[in-house]
Amino acid sequence: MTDIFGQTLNLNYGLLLPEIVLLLSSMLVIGVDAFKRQLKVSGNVPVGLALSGLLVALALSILQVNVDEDFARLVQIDSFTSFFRILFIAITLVIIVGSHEYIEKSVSHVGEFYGLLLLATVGAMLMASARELLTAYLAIELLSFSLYIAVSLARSDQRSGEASLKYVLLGGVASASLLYGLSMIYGVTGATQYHEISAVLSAGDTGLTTPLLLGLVLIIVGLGFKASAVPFHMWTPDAYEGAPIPVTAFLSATSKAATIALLLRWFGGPLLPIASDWQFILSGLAVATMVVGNLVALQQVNIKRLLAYSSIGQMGYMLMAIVAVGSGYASDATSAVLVHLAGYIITNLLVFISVTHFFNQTGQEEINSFKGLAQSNPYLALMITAGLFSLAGMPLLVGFFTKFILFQAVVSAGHLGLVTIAVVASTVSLYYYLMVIRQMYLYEPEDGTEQWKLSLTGYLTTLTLFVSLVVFGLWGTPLYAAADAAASMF
Amino acid sequence: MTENDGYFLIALIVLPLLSAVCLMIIPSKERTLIVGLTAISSLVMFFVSVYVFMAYSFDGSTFQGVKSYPWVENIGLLGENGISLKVGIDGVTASLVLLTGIVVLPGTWVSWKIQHRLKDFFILFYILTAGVYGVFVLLDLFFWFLAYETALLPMYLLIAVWGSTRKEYGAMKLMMMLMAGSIPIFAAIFALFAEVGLGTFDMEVLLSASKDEDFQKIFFPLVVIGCGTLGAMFPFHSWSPDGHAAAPTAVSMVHAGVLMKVGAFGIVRLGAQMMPEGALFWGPALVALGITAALYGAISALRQTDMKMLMGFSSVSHMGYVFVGLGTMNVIGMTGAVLQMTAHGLMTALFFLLIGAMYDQSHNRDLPNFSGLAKQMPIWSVFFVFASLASLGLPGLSGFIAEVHIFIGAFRSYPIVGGLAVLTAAITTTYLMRALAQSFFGEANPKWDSLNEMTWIERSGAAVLVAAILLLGLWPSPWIDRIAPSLSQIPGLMM
Amino acid sequence: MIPIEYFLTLGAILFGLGLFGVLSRRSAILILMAVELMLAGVSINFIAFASYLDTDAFSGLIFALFVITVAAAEVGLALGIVLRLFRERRTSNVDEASDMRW
Amino acid sequence: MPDISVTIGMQQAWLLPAMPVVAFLIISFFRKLLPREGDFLAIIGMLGILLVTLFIIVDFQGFFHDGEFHPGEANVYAFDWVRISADNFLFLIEFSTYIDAISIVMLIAISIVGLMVAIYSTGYMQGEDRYGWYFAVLSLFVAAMLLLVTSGSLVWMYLAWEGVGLASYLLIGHYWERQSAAEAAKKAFITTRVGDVGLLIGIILLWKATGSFDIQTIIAAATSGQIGETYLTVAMLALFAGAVGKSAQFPLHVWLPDAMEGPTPASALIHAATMVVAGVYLIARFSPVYEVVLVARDVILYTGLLTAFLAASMGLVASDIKRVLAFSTISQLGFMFVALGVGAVGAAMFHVLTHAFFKALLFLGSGSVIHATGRQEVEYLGGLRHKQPITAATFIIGSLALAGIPIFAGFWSKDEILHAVSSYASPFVYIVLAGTALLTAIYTTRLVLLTFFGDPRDRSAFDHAHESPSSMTLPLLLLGLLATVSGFFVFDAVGNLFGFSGGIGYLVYLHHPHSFHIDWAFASVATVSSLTGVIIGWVYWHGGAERAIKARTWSPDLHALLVNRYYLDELYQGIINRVVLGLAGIVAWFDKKIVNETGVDGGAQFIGYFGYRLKFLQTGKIPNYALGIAAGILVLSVMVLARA
Amino acid sequence: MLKRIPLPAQFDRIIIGGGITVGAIGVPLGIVLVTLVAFGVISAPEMVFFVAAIIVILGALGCVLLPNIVHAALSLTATLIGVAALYLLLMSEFLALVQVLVYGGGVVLLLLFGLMMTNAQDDPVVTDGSQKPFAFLLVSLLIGTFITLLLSGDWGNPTAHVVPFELFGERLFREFALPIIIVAVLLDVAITGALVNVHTASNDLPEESE
Repeated sequence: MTDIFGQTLNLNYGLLLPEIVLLLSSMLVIGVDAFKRQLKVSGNVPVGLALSGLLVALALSILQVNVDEDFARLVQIDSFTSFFRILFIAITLVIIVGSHEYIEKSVSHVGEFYGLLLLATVGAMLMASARELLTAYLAIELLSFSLYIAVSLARSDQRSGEASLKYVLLGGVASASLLYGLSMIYGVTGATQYHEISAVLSAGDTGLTTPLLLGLVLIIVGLGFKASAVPFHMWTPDAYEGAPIPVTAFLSATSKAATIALLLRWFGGPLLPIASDWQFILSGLAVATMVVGNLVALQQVNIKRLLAYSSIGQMGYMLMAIVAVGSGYASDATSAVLVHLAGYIITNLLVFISVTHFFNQTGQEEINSFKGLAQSNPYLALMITAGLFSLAGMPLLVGFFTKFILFQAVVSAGHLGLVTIAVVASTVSLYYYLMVIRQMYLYEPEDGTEQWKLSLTGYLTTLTLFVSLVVFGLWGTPLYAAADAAASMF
Repeated sequence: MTENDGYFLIALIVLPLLSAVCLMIIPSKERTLIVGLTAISSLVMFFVSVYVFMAYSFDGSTFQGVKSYPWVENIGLLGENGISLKVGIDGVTASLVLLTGIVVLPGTWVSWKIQHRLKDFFILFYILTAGVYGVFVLLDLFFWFLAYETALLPMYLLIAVWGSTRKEYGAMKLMMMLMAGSIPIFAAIFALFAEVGLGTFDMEVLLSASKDEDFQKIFFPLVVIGCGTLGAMFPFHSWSPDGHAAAPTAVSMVHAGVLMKVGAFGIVRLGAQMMPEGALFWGPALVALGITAALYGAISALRQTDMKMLMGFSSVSHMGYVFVGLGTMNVIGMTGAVLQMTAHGLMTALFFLLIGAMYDQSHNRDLPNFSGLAKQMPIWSVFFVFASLASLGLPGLSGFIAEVHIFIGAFRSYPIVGGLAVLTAAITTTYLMRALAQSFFGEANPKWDSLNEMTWIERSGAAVLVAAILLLGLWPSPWIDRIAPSLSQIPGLMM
Repeated sequence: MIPIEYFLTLGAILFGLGLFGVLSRRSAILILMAVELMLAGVSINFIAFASYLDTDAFSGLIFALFVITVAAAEVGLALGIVLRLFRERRTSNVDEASDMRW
Repeated sequence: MPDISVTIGMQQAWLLPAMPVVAFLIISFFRKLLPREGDFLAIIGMLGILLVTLFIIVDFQGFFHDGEFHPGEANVYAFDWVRISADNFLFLIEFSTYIDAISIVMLIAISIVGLMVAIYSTGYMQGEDRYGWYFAVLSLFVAAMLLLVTSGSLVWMYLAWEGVGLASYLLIGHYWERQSAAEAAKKAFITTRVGDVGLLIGIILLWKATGSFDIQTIIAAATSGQIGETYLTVAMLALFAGAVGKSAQFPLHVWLPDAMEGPTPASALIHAATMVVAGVYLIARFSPVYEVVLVARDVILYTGLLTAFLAASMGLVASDIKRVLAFSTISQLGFMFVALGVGAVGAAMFHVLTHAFFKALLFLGSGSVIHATGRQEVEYLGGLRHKQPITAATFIIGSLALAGIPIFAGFWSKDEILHAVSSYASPFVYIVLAGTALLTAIYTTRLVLLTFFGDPRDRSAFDHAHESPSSMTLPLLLLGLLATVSGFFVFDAVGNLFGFSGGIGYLVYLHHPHSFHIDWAFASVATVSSLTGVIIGWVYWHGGAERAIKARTWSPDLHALLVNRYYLDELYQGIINRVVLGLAGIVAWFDKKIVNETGVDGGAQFIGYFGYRLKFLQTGKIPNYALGIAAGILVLSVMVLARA
Repeated sequence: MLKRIPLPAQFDRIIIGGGITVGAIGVPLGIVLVTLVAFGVISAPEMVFFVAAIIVILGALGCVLLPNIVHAALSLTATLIGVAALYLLLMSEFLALVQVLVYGGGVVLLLLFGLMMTNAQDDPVVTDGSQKPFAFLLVSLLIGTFITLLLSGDWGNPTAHVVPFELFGERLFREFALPIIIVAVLLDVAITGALVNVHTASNDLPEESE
């Protein structure tokens, strides 16, 4: 390997350029922000830096789409990684562009906030690309740590600190569980490289089945916590409610997607040989998650909590698909999960950014404060409606297509029962989405509510997301093709 | 029908969607523009529907006007032609397309008097229309189901925003029940795909592919339950009276007139055509459910006082005939079922148009509150009597020709059911005649002197439906010549 | 030589006791300490495996090293949050940080 | 004439219904634009029908040879209405016309009475609201009726069958502003439709057995013994159920008296002359089949007998002039069914023809009375012969025909029925029928006496009364003539005079043509009983009618029973209210409470409640959350332990 | 003499409590262990293990049970030191050192610092229903299950081996370069986190007019 100076280095750092760019720009953002006054720069410089860092990283990631190489046997840059890299960078980009007004207004420590988002993105990207347990673990912690703090950054909101505390303490327990599980895997297989683990496990009986099972349980607990699987989901609604809305969006998008990426890497890779041992656990969790998430959502009055429970339910569907990964449909199920994930993220971001703008205008986040939005801001009402319908899997929107593909994959893998539960849960979910839509369309706005408009960036992001919602809903081929390419390594 | 006529089928989906998009761009203030656009688009849809119906002629091939565009293929689960935008019709759908065209036309006309957010109404209304057309013409299971759900998607808002009486309750109930109904359909579609295992949702392929008999026996009832919910089959009919009572006029028309038929059509397409052996196995159960629904709806209707509730239960009863016809699994009964879909669609659309025309003025639909309405609204009453006669199966009107096929079909295999079905027609007479005698005739109640006659637009709309009812009733062979040969392609179907 | 089971048992016990601490304590700082106990149990596992099983690589040891580091960082981070909570509510009792529920 | 007869004959029978349909369409859509609201169109239509009927009769005559009619295939006009064909399978509903002698009798009755009624109505309905609409519906009725009697396909016959029911419904409810009219229309429609359930079932059963709707095919199949006897009996009884409803036989006769709410000319046409004999026509058409199923024939016989007697007894006490005539109609229809029941199809059809004339005459006469006085309760009439001589004279002619006094038409036909009964069934039937004839004479006499004789009881109505305009009296006179002479048609000599070789009698005797003969023994018995009836009537009701009032006190219970029509209406109403609506109430309750509130809403609430309970797991406290995690770990590890 | 030294009262208790604990539990146990070694029932390393394990478990129990937070913190220190001893038994000196340094030095100090900042004295008493009994039951079952699962595995009879520092270092930096970077970033994040949370108050003040 030669670097730009023509010198040979031990490792090909070029492979990690997107991550490095993001790291550097996060440092830069934090630094510039800290010395804003001294440097006499305007308030827009940090966000500009963050955005340019993201754009550069995005460009670099796109350049590396066709790469299939490893970095020091620790991370693998392949199509799967590229898919998630682009996804994560795009999420962060959209969140920052879509909600920078909110961030300027309602987040303390703006510079740190941007920096943390970038670092969390790096963590998520590494989670998706790791091919070794320690790296994966540290990537998880990088993402989690950034989010612990980001959650606590809502300005003048006591709930923020509480949310952060709940997240960090329970997160500690969960990561201890995960580590315990990893230690078992390591103990049984003697390896931390995925492919070595895979080789040992597929070689047959090690005589250590029970410790391995214990390890599996604890890994599932640890990742289940990150993925908000019931009963490890309890932090989710509180953290979602207390966090600044962009962070909530980030939690529901990047954090979940990274966890799914990791789950796919692990359960579709090293742990695949022992699929029969974890499938039933994951099925149970998936069912509990779908059922509890959607049922409790029925009773929510706060939009963020509602979306939290909704995202718990959504994670249930994806866990279900991971069960299918174990049934000999690794590639098909993976591409289905990925396409659903992408669709879900587009949808969820649309909803969250719309809610962010609503909050900017009104300062409200109760569901009944959406009363009459269809008259005070019909555009936003349409955006939220489209988003919620897409979450419910209604047609013409991307949610329908991705859910269809996802469920079909699971059925094809022979889990019709799971899918039936999922479809029932998804039908229940329609009810609470409709409760929000009802507020917007059926009732008159409160007296004195005037018509208002979004900011330019608000229009830009929501419209972009909306258009992709509809386009991918009707013509999901590009999305599915990308997902399929990413899943080709399974 | 030539292959190029497939473009007309695509137009049937695209036209309403395009209208919806155009409406989105038009500012809400421009009422004239909105009315003009909808007038043109509904007329065009009507004529295209008529053309499609006329152009279809049975030539031995199952589907005609087939156009296929690959959409998603060779990705993941999906193999060759995994998901394709494929259109095509058979005789059954040809007649249902025509029905849709006929019902949407007056549905559009009567909606012009909506004052509250007219534009939004039409956007949703045309999305609904696109969904309904889609279900009939699409030949890819993915898009079929997409269209199916698209037809349900706008229902909640259409009813809850523009409806009346217990609109929120009715809307939510309708939406949730229908979505719950799509659960088993969903499951059946997935299972079908997995069972055939060719990695394609192409319905033509799925139709001809061999399916395990046990598979068919398991999944046919799921299809029946799912589609039956939309078709208001007892005991999943509960949304129908409440939903219809709450819905605005045009939505009731399209919903009772066409959307319920989508449910019954689902049983034909996904059930009988896809899983003939399952259908043969479960036919008796379907007949039993159907006749129960027919009797149950009719008897319940005897005690209803709200006109729309009456029509809701009446629809349950009439759709019961459809299920009886489908369950007979012989060509006459099934032809009768499809005819009954059309007949009931026209007749019930007329009913809802009329009820809407009056309710808009009186804000009252309770039969005992009225008396001698024929005095204040003579033309309206004539139409109403006509609709009632069509509903009770008077020969010469659409209901009879359909019912007689169903009765004959039922008698061939299940004489008792046939007898009960004929008896149901008598009960139908009873409740309709009771309503007429009580509220339309007799001394006029001066309280309603302020009621005006129907507007000319409403009269024209009603006239369109009346003409169609008469045409089908007096000259049914254009329908039968299309429906029966297509149905007789179902393997194992009794002649 | 000491059988590896001894260490594993001790690790499990430590993990369990830590979990017990998390469940039974109400002070945020005590909960943090309990989490440290759990991590200590994990570290014992890792090092035991590394020493006993792994003759070639030392991933377990390195894992343990990073676990210790991360644990330390986590304590720092969490303490900051606890302090903020204390400043906002004059308490470090986690039960009182339950504004958000249901 | 020959030129036209080539072009218009039995093949063109479809013209018969087509002409009035055109009239109906033109009048109903353009009546506001037409002079006199288009009534002339209806009359033109009727005239056209009469003309075509004549052509058809002439054409039909050409097929008489070997002592029998052989119209055969030459007669049938058909096209496919519904056709479903597949290999080895053909489902065909044809539109076809088929004319035989029975049809021709019906055609004569319909065309003549229809024309008379139409002309009469121009006077009777003068100045009413919905004048044009009345004529439109009248045309519709005639069209349907003609289709009914000419159709060769059962489905089209059923279509027409319901069509006449519809027209009847519309005409009964013509004065819908009166609640009673609306109720009567409803009752008529529902009651006849109950019978039609049977008819339709019968049609389908016959189709199932023969695979055809063509009446001739079915008859051929049934008489050749292709169909099992029990099956055929059930099917034919089901057909008869339709006839019971339409022809107002017991127990479905209740609608006909109420149907008098309609305009009187309409009653004359529909509820006396034509529609109500559709049942007779139906059974007559299928008479070869009924020859095979004797059980069904007995049912017809006794139904007819019971109806004839019950209706006559009710006619004795009815106070409304039209209702008396309605009961008389029911009774006379009973006579016809008795004739059919004994297999005397010719007698039945003969009675159909004569009855059509004299009963139409009576109705139109009563219409004239009502038109003049505005009253129709006989208690308030009287002495009208002074004011309305023509009406009175023609009414008396009609009554004499009804009572069965010799020379008048009714005598011949009724005598024929009595004769057939005497030779066929047990004496009981004959005695009851003769007794009924006696009753007929009694109530007919009563009606005439109370209306036209004695002193006027309602002075103002009497003063008001006047003879009707010529548009009304002319039909009366014509029908009076027919009521007098139509009985003679059956004599060969008369037939030959009109150019029918073999006499008109052959027309009504379809399958066993024989010349009409009269058995003077039976005839004298009938004459005596009729005259006795007239005398009894005279004794009781002439003058002040004190005896009649005394008779009332003689047995008040019997009187009440008769006045209340054996309480059958109350019974039916009770059944509808208690049983049917009660059942409906139970079903509606079941739907509301069980299906809807418990099943659907309850299910939704249950799910919601589940969510409500579950949400309280979210206590907001970190240790609780951690407990969740710990419990999760424990459960999962125990699970794997159990599995391992 | 003792009274004159101005120590906080807690220290008395710690020293006295520690003494009693060591005396009451440690001495008899020590005697038992030494006896067992002397009779050859257990080997010397095993004896060391047991001693360390007892310290670890007792410390852990103290950490989770002692009502006084400072006592608990000190128990934690004892546990961590005991764990370090175990590392030595496992022949990984480097990690033992790290353990002592990072935990004994850094973490516990940090925790004590935190305790002081929050003026914490005793663990708050739960008033609305303690879940301790549940927790106890649950955790006992959990530990039981864990140990069952662990011990049902066939671990063979491996031996521990020494890890040379050089090799360790080389591997660490050669094969695990990326984790080191990540951990560096992680620490950075942690610092940032601590900073922002501590600074929240000042930042929340209204912005100065510019």
